[in-house]
Amino acid sequence: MFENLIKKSAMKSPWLFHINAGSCNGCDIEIVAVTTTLYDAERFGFKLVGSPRHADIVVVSGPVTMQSKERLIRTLAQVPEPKCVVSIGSCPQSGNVFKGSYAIDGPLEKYVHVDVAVAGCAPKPQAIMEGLYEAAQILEEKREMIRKAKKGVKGSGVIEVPAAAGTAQVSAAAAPASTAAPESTEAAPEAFAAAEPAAAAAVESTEKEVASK
Amino acid sequence: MILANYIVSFILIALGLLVLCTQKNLIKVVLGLGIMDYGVNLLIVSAGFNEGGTAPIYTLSELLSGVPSTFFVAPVPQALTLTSIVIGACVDAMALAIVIMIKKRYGTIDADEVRRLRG
Amino acid sequence: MNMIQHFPVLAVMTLFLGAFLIEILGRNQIVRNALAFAAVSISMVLLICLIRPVLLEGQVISYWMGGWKPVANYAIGIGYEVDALGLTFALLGITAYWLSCVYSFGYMKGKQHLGHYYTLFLMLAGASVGFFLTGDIFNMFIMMEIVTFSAVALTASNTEKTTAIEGAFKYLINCSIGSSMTLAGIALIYLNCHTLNLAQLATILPGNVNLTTLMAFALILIGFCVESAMIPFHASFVDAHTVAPSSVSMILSGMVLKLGVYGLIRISYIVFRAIDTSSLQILLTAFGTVTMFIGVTMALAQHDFKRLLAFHSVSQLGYIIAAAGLCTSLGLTGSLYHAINHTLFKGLLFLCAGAVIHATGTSDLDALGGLSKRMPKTCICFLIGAFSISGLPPFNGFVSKWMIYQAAYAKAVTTGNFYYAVVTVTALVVSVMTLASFVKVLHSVFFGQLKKEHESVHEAPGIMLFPMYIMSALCVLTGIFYKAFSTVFIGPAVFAAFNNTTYIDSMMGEGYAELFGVPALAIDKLEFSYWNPFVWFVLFVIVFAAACVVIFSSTGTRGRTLKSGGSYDSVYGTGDLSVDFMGRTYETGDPEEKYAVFFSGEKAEYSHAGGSDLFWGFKYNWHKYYQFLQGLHSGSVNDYSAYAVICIAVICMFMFLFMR
Amino acid sequence: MIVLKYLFNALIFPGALFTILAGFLLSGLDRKVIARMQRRIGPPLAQPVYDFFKLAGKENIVPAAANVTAYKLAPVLSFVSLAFIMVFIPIFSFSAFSSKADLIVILYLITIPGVALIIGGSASGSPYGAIGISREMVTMMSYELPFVLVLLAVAKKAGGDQLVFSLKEIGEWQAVNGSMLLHWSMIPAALAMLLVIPAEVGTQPFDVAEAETEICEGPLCEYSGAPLAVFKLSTCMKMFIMTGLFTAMFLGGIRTGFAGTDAILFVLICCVVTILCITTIHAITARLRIQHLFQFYWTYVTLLALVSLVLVWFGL
Repeated sequence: MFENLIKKSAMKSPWLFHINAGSCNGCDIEIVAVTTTLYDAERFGFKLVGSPRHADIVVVSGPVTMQSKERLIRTLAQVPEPKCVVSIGSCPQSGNVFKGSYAIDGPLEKYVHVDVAVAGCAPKPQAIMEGLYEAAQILEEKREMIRKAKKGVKGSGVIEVPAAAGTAQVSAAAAPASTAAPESTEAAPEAFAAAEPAAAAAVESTEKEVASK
Repeated sequence: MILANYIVSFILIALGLLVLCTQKNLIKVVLGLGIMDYGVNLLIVSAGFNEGGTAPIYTLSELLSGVPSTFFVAPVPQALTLTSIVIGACVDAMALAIVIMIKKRYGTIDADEVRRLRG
Repeated sequence: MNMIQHFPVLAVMTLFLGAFLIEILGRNQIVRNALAFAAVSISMVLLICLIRPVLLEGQVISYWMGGWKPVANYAIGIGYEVDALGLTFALLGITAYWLSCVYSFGYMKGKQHLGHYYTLFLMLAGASVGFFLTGDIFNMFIMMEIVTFSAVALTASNTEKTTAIEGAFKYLINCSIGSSMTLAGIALIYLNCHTLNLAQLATILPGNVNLTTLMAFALILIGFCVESAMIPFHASFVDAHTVAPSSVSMILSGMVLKLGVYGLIRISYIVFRAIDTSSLQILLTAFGTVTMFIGVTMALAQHDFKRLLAFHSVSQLGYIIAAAGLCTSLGLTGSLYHAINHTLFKGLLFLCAGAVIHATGTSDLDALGGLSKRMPKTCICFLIGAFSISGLPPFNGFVSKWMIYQAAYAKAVTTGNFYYAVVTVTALVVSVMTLASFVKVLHSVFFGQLKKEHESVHEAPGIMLFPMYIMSALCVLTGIFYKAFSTVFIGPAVFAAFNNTTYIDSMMGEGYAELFGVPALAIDKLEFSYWNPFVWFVLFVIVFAAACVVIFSSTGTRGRTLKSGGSYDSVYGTGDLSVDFMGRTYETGDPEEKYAVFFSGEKAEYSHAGGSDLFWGFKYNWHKYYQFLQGLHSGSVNDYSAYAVICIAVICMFMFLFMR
Repeated sequence: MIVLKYLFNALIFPGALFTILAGFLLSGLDRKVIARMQRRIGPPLAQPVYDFFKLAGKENIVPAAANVTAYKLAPVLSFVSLAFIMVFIPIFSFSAFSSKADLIVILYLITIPGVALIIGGSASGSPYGAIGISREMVTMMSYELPFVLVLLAVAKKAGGDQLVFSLKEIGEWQAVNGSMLLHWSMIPAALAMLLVIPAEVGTQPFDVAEAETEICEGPLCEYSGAPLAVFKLSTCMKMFIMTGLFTAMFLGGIRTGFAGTDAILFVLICCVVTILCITTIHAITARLRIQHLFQFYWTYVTLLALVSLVLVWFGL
C-alpha cells in the first residue's frame, strides 16, 4: 500500500558510500566539496553514510589498484540491492595518468556495471552533482525492474530481467544546466578503448579551463 | 561475675584476631581461630557464674526429697560451652584438612602465595 | 490441628534424616539422587501446608522441643517459632533448594567422588530452613555454623577448579570470625537476660539498654553482616562463590546471604527493637549503599563470569539491607520483595552460568562468545535473568527496585535528611551499572562471534533446563502480578516484623506482651503507587506481534530478507554478479561475501571484542579508583581478616557513640 | 470499553502514531535548521519520511555471523517500547496512563530502547557493533546520573514534604504555582536536562556510539532495509519523547481549554526545545571522545543538577 510513497521517496533520499580504490584524493576532496554549503548535496537528500549496508549509491574514485581490487569487490558485494555505482574522475574509467602501470588492474568496468561515470581529473562538484542526480534516476529504474521481475515470478528464486540502460557518460565540461545525453557503450573492452579518447579529451579540456581562468 | 574472666576472654579474642591478621603461615592462622574460640568459650562459661554456687548437680538426698537446697551455678552456659567447644574442634579439624589440601595443590601454605583469587 | 504444630520441626528433620540416610544407604548415584529429591520434596510440602495457617490466617505457630513449656513466665526449652517473616524466607529457601537439587542431577553427572555432595547439600538445606524457623538465639547460631560448614565443604569439593580450596579456606576463616562474634554477643545476652528464647528476649531487651546489651547488639549485628556479605566482609564470600559448583553457588548467593538478611531483620526489628533509632537506620543504609556501589563497580571490571555474578549478589544485598534499614513499611516490603526476587533471578543467572561452564568448560568472559547460536534456550533464560536484575519494567526486578526508590526518597523527603536522597541517587545509578555489566556478559558470552572450538558446543541437558524455565517463569510472573504476590507473601511478613505482640504471646502464653509492656513498632500505612503492569504488558505483546508481522512480511515485494546462501541473489537473476544482463562478464568474488560481516573491505575473520575490552571509556576515567579497589581485594586471608577487625571496631565505636 | 480506550491511547493519540508524526516533524526540523545555520538550504522538511520509506523498500541483508532471531527482534522491541512511553507523559491537561509514580517508570521505559539497540548491535556479530554497544552503554551510564538528579529535584520541588513522583501531580502543581522554569532554583536543573536530551537521543556531539566516520554507525553497522528504517524511526521518536518529558516537567503549567490545542501547543513547544538543545549544540560542536563524554556528564552536568537539588532541598 506504500508502493507509490516508496517509489517517490527512493528518488529523494539516495545515500552515498564512498570507496577510495587508490585515488590520489583529488576526487575525494571534490566529493566532500559536494556536501559543503555552496553545492549542498543534502538539498536532494544525498548523505554520506558510514557502512555499505546503508548505501544506495556507491561512489568509487581512483584507478582500481592491485591492493584495493579485492577489497573493492568485497565491499561492492555487501551493498543491498537496488544499488548504483558511480565512478568519479577519469581514473576508474581509464586509469588516467596511471594507465599501463603494473600497479593498477584496469578500469572499474571490469568489476561492476558502472551506471554513471563522471569524467575529469578531479571533476567539478557541479559535474559530480549531475552524475549523482543521474544515478538517482537510474536507481529508480532498477527498483522498477526488481518490482516487475518479482511480480512475474512468485518466489522461484531465479529472475529474468529485461535489458537495462548502458553507462551514462557525464563529460567533465558538462555545465550544470546542460543535461548529458546518455550514450550507451558496447562491451566492456570497447568501453575501455572508447573511454580513452574521452579521458584524453577531458584532460585537455580541464587544462584549457585552468589556463583560461 | 568475676571481672578477671571477662578481661581475659576479651584479651584472648583480641589475640586470636591479631594472629589472624598478622601471621602468614596458614596453620598459625587456624590456631588464631582456635584462640579466638577459646576466648568466647571462657566468656560463655563465666556468664553463668554465681558467687558461692557449686556445680549444678543434685545430691541423692535432694533428689529423694525433691527440695533443692544447694545454691547452683547456672547450668545452661555450661551446656552452651560444650557445644561451642565441639564446634571449635570441628572448625579447626576442617580448616587443617583444607590447609593440607592447599599444601598439596599450591605447594605452599604462605598466605601471600595462596591468593590466586583476587582483583 | 495438633499435626500442624509439628510441621516446622518435621520439615527440618526430614532434611537432616535424608542426609543421614544418604550416608548409610547411598551406594549408587540413583539411590542418592532419589533420597535427596524425596527429602527436599517432603520438606517443601510440609512448609507449603503451613502457608494457610501462618500467612493467610495470621497465626503464629510455636513448638517447644520436648514439650518443655515455659515455667513461671520463664522460657526453659528450645522453642521453634514460625511467623510470617520466618515462613516467607523458609519457603523461598526450600524452593531454591528444590530447584538446585534438580539442577545438580544434571550438573553433577560427570563429576567424580560425588558421594558426599548430597549429604552436605541436605545438611545445608536443613540448617538454613532450621535457621529461619527457630525461635532460640543459640539455636540460630548452631544452624549458622552448620550452614557455614556444609557450604565450605561443598565449595572445597569442586575438584575441577584448583582454586576451590583457597576459596573455601578464606570463606571458612571469614565466617568463623563472624560466628565467634555472634557467639560472644549471645554470651553477653545470656549474661544480662539469663534466657536464650527470642520471644522472651524481645520483652526484656528493648526496655533496658545498658552497656552489655549494646555490646551484644553490636557483636550480633556484625555476625549477621558477615553472613550477608556486607562491604568489608564480602571479599572472601566472592572468592568462595566463584569457585563453588554452580548449583552450590546458586544456593550460596540465593540462600546463604538471606540468612544474614533474615538475622538482621529479626534482631533489629523484633528482638532488640532498635531499628526505630535514627542512628541505626543511618548505619544500615550506609552499609547498604556502600556495598551496592562497590559491588557493582567491582563487577564491571571482572573477567570471570561467576565472579561477576558474585559481585552482583553483594551489590543486590546492599539494596536489600539499605531498604530494610529505612524502617518504613514500604522500605521493608521493598527489601523482602527484592530478597525474593534476588533469589529468583540470581539463581537463574547462576544456572545459566553453570550451563555455559557445563558446555564449554570455561567461565572466562574473554574466551567465550556467540554461544546463543548453539545454546538458544540458555540464552533466553539468561536474557530474562539479566533484564530482571537490571530492573526493566515487565520483570520482577523493576517492581522491587521501584519500591525501594520510593521508600528511600519518601524517607528523604519526609525527614528532610539529604543523606537519604544520596541513597536514592546511588541506588538508581547502581541499577544502570548493573544493566551495563549484564550487557557486557550478554555480548561476551552469548552474542558476538562464535569461536572455532565452541562450534560443537551442545545445549544444556533437559534436567538442567527445567529449573531454569521455572525460575524464568517465576521472574516474569512475580513481575506482572506483583500486587497479588505482595499481599499474600510480603504483607503478612512486614506486619509480623513490625508488631511482635502476637510473636511473644504465642510463644510465652497469652497476655505476656501486655504484662511486660512492650509497645509495638509504629507501622505507617503501606501505600505505594501502582502502575498496572498487566495492561502495559498485554498492550506490549499485542503491538509487538503486530509490528513483527508488519516488518517481516512487508519486505516481500520490495526486496526479500536474504539469509546467507539464499537462492535469490542478484537483480540480474543469474545467481551471481559475475555476468550481467548484457552478457558482459565481471570479475567478482564468491557470492557468500555479500553476507559476511562488513570489515571495511578486509576478509571477515574471527575478531570478537568482548570481556575486558568493553566500557573502556568508563574504566579509563576511573582507573585510579579501580587500581585502589583491586589493590584492596588482595586475596590474602590476613588482609580480609584485617578489614573485618577494622569494621568490627568501627561498628562497636559507632554503637557506643550514637546508640546510647 | 476500557480496552478500546487503552488501545486508542496506546496506538493513536499519545501513543504510537502521534509520536511517529511528531518525531518525523522534529527530526526534519532539526536537519533543516542545522542546514540553515550553516548557510545552506538543507533537505526538505519531510526528509526523515523519505529516508524511512526508502529504507523500507531496500533489501534486508542478514549477515551470516548474526544471531538471526535477536537481530530481527531488536528493532521491533525498540520501536514498540518507544511507542508506549508517550502514554505516561501528560500533555498539559490530558494524560492517558498517568499513575501515581511514573517518573521512575518513564526512567526505566526509556532505557529499554537503549537496550534494544545494544542487543541489535551485539547480535549482528560485527566488531564495529561490539565497540558501538560498549560506547552506547557508557553513554547511558554517563547521562543517567544527572537525569536522575533532575528527576529527584523536580519531584522534591513539586512535592514539598510528601513524595510526589507522578508527572500528573507535578503538572497540577505547576498549574497552581507557575511552571517549574519560572522558579529560579530550578533553572540549573532545566539546563542539566537540556544537556541530557542530546545524549539520550544520540545527536552529534554525543553520538559517540553511532559515529559514522569512526566505527561505521556502531551498532547499526550491519543493519539494512526495514530494520534500519525502524531504528532510524526510533531515534526520531526518542527526540520527541525526551523533549516532551522536558516540557511536561518544566513547562507543565500551560493549560489551554481543549485537548487538541494542548497537543498542538505541546508539539510546538517541543520543536522550540529541540532547536534549543539538540540543534544548536549539534551545529556548533564536534563529536566528543567517549571518556570526555563520561567526564563531561559526571562533572559539569551533574554539578548543575546537584546545585538545583540542594537549593530545592533547602526549600528555595
